[in-house]
Amino acid sequence: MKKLINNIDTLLDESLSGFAKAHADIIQFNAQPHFVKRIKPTAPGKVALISGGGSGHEPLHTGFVGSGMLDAACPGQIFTSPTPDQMLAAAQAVENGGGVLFIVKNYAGDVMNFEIAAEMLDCPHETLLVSDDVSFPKTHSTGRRGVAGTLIVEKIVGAAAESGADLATCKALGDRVNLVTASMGVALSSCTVPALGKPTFDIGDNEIEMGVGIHGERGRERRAMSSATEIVDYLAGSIDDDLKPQKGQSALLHINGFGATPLMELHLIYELASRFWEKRGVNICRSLVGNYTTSLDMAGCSITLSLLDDELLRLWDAPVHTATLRWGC
Amino acid sequence: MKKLINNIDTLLDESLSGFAKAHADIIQFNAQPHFVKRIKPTAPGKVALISGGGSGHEPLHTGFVGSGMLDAACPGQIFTSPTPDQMLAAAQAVENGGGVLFIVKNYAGDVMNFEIAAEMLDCPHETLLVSDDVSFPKTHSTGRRGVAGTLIVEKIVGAAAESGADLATCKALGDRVNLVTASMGVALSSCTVPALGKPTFDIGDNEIEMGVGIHGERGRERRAMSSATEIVDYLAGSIDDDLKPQKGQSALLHINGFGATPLMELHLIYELASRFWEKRGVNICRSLVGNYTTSLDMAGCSITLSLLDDELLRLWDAPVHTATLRWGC
Amino acid sequence: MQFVPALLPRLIQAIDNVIEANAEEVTALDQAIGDGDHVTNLQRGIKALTAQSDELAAQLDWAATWQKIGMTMMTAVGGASGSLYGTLFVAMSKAARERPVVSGVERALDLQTFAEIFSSGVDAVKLRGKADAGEKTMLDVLIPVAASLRQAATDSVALSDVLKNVVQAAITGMESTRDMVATKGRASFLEERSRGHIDAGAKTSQLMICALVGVLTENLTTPS
Amino acid sequence: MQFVPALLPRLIQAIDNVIEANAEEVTALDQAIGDGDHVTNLQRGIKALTAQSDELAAQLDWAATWQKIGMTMMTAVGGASGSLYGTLFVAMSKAARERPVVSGVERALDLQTFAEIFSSGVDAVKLRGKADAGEKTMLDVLIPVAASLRQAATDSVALSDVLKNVVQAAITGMESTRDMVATKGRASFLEERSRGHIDAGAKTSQLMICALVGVLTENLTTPS
Ligand SMILES: Nc1ncnc2c1ncn2[C@@H]1O[C@H](COP(=O)(O)OP(=O)(O)O)[C@@H](O)[C@H]1O
Ligand SMILES: Nc1ncnc2c1ncn2[C@@H]1O[C@H](COP(=O)(O)OP(=O)(O)O)[C@@H](O)[C@H]1O
Ligand SMILES: [Mg+2]
Ligand SMILES: [Mg+2]
Ligand SMILES: [Mg+2]
Ligand SMILES: [Mg+2]
Repeated sequence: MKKLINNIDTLLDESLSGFAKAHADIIQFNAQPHFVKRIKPTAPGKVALISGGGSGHEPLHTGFVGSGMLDAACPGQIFTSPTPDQMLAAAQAVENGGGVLFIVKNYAGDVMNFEIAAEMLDCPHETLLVSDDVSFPKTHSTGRRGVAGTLIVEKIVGAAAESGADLATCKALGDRVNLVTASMGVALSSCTVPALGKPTFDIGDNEIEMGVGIHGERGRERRAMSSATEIVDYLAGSIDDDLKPQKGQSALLHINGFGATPLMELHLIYELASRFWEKRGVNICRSLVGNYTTSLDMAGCSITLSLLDDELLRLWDAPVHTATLRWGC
Repeated sequence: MKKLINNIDTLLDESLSGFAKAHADIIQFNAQPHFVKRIKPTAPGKVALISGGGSGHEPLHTGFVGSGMLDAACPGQIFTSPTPDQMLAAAQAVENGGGVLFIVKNYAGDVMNFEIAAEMLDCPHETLLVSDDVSFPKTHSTGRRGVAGTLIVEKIVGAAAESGADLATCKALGDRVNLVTASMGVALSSCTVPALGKPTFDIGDNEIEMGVGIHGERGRERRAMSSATEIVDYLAGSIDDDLKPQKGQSALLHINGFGATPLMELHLIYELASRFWEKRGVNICRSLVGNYTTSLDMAGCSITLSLLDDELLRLWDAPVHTATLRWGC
Repeated sequence: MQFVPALLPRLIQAIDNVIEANAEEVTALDQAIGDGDHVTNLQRGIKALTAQSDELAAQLDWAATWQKIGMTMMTAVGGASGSLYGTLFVAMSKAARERPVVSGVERALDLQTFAEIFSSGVDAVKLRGKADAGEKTMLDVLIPVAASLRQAATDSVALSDVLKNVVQAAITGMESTRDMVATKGRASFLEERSRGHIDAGAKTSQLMICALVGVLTENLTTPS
Repeated sequence: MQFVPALLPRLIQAIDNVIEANAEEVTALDQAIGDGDHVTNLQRGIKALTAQSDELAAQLDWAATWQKIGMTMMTAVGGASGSLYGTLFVAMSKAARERPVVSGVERALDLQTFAEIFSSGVDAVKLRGKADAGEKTMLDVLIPVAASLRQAATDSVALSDVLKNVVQAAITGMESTRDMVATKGRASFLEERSRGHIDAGAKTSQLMICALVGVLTENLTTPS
């Protein structure tokens, strides 16, 4: 394993501190406990949106802190949920009279740590669970995982919160977006967690892992490597089965790289996935292609389809100014 | 080699067509010959900025086509310079009475192909050679290579052209930015060109290639793997020796990932590099961290420092709306 | 029984040693069916506890001690195991506060009180994790250990035998996870593929419990 | 001499074969000190030429033929070699246009005219590449081949010997690049490390020239 780091123990702090310096115009990093919050004061009564999760998925979530999206993000250790004290400190720093909405990817560690924080919070609060990964049935014993669709929830709810929606509205809106958003990923290689120094899983030269999770947790099944078209048919097919989009339905298509996949390949996947849905009469009218919800240096990608009605499209299009997503300002 | 592709021959077209679909609001893709141009008509008399180069460096250059930056980009085959017919067709499509400025990374193939196009062009034109890679002395037999600094030249000249600067002014401005911009990269792994199916170079588990080029051409020297601080000292030291920034000088610091390096590491490198120059009294007042000038799936990064005076800062900050860089609108 | 807070530095040291000694093996388990960070997570907690071990040894009562341990685990460990160990100790603290725990200089605990308090902690873990025995988690160790403590308390077994039973319950519970299909935690995504591997969290629970018992047993035979 | 455009399909086929047969070896050369795409680049050009070979065989004169070949190479190959081969043929076309080239049905070229035209092409390559002999490029083959053609034309050697000399010049030139330090093209960035490898572009120039000579020699002995 070769990594551009000094040592395992300082990696996260040095990186977060670099992130904070590079984006000092929008965000601020609190080192003890770790959280990133936006700088510009929000309107009084605005619902405070706080997300978080293990590190190693950058730019998620820190890259989405800023006006029109998150108020704060709590980065945990690499692939390890953040802790309740981070969430409480972040809430204290950004709560502004409108209550707190925690946006949590459905993973046991994240859910439990945010739950503890919520129990300790003494202001109005709600928790929004994102569970967009269709690799598993809805009936899976722990529910579905929250993956690349999370940023869509964060963007849309962020826009609503910015324009004055109250806590209950934000929570309901987030649940609605989660329901119309479905994702599934494929890994061509494993990631390597720096502290471990070797790949999380072994995978043959001619194998891929279908339905992989964003920590390199193995997914639905191991398959033989195949063409991009076959891979897209598998992933998009699973998503389509789940969302069952109507003809004429408008949608956002998000191709997410896991970290080591060239943009050229991601655009190729976008091409194939948009053909897949165009053939089925879906109107792909918004796109997002790039590395947004990564798994360190894993090769592979996920496909996310999000069925957006006019209201949701308007919220997606609303101005956003974060380290990673920026438009309309 | 595992890649998300159908086959080598259709890879580039499928990818460009996906890129075009994903960004249909800003750009348009011409398939025969290959070029990408912006959609919105420009002001009559605006200088047309055209860049191009081998594919495999995405988002460079196609991702920088749009208002405030390039008018067109000509993607070649993977790691292979585009051909004069592409440049001529692009020029014909976007020339609007202000002449054409070719922005070319200093690599033999690119230089010669753009030169042929320039000879055939029958409107006023200039060629801007970018040569920011300080891995080699200025006296190198082919001059220095053009690497990650290219986008800075494109952004700044793009802003000037948008605001009405004429051809000679754009050319002079670009030369000026090129002179105050210096880059150097390090590879931790080789890239794998799809058509070849195996890594371009072998590199040991404990080795790095200092001064690597963006096609995986080996660079200044092979060294033993070392800490991020030592690597930054080496790269930033070479850049600093070249630019010799004054105390108090303001600068843009750009950390560019080659494709397979997690953002977490890039931010860590940003932290170390900004400390390096802060210690020397340089005022790092603009930042850009991410995968912008990639080498397919190579692991590693480059550091670019660009010394920007008030005029250049203003042009850097001017609105830009491309697939990759967007602000102010 | 000499189970007093003064023992804490030795207990923490023992846990540190046993996790260190088994780090590679446990990491391999978490890599096989999880994400491989379990040892690193725990070690962050153990390091934080070690830094506080003198303070902990001087705590006024068990409730405060457990509260401090719980908060330390909760803030230092992260991940699933951090929230669960945090929950375990915070709940034990709560249970202790609700009970007439022996106070004073020695603050020794009688077995029955401890068994009840520990069981309350394990119940809180079940609630937090929405999990029970048989789901291939640390609960497959914690639940039988709590049961064996309660059993011993009612049967008034000799303390040395209690400790032996606890070790046996922990090891059996840990071993039992091997053939289970995980239905909670990260390993649940592997479904049938999770079978055949011991759960990392069960393994470390067992290791830590056995290490604690080791210190207590030593203390029993050669009281400090 | 039967060097007429009608031969072009066979010449193109011969080039295709020789590049295909040596693809792996040449790719390894370009990977060693370049970026590994040289064969793929050339093959795109050869494929485009093949698609046009009937058309080419029917061209009206050499100037038009070379112009077409040049433009095809220039638009299909890309990279350094595409611009250079494009330049070579476009310049040969230009030189042909400036000369009273034999026209008519046969449009056969005499050796001296061809030697002069080819030399003009090579000069254009030197200009385009800002390069000369000794820089470890295709010019280390093209320059000696041009010289050997010019020499033969003045000495009026037998055509079969001319062809042998050309082959010798090409091979010697190609071999000479092995010990050079590259000062042009991508390999120049390797500086001293470029020594010890044959230049890929020199190798393919040699291979293609030898393949052309092969067809011509065959044609000499068994005229079509
Ligand atoms: N819902 C749950 N209930 C009980 N224990 C759980 C639950 N989820 C996970 N665990 C335990 O936590 C262990 C994993 O801990 P750790 O690796 O530190 O966290 P993470 O899974 O977040 O990476 C598992 O091996 C399992 O024993
Ligand atoms: N300036 C130059 N003059 C002459 N030949 C050159 C020059 N630069 C490169 N070459 C030749 O081109 C070859 C490389 O061609 P190719 O691999 O197709 O292009 P690229 O170098 O752009 O990848 C080199 O091996 C060398 O023979
Ligand atoms: Mg984890
Ligand atoms: Mg090339
Ligand atoms: Mg784990
Ligand atoms: Mg090449």
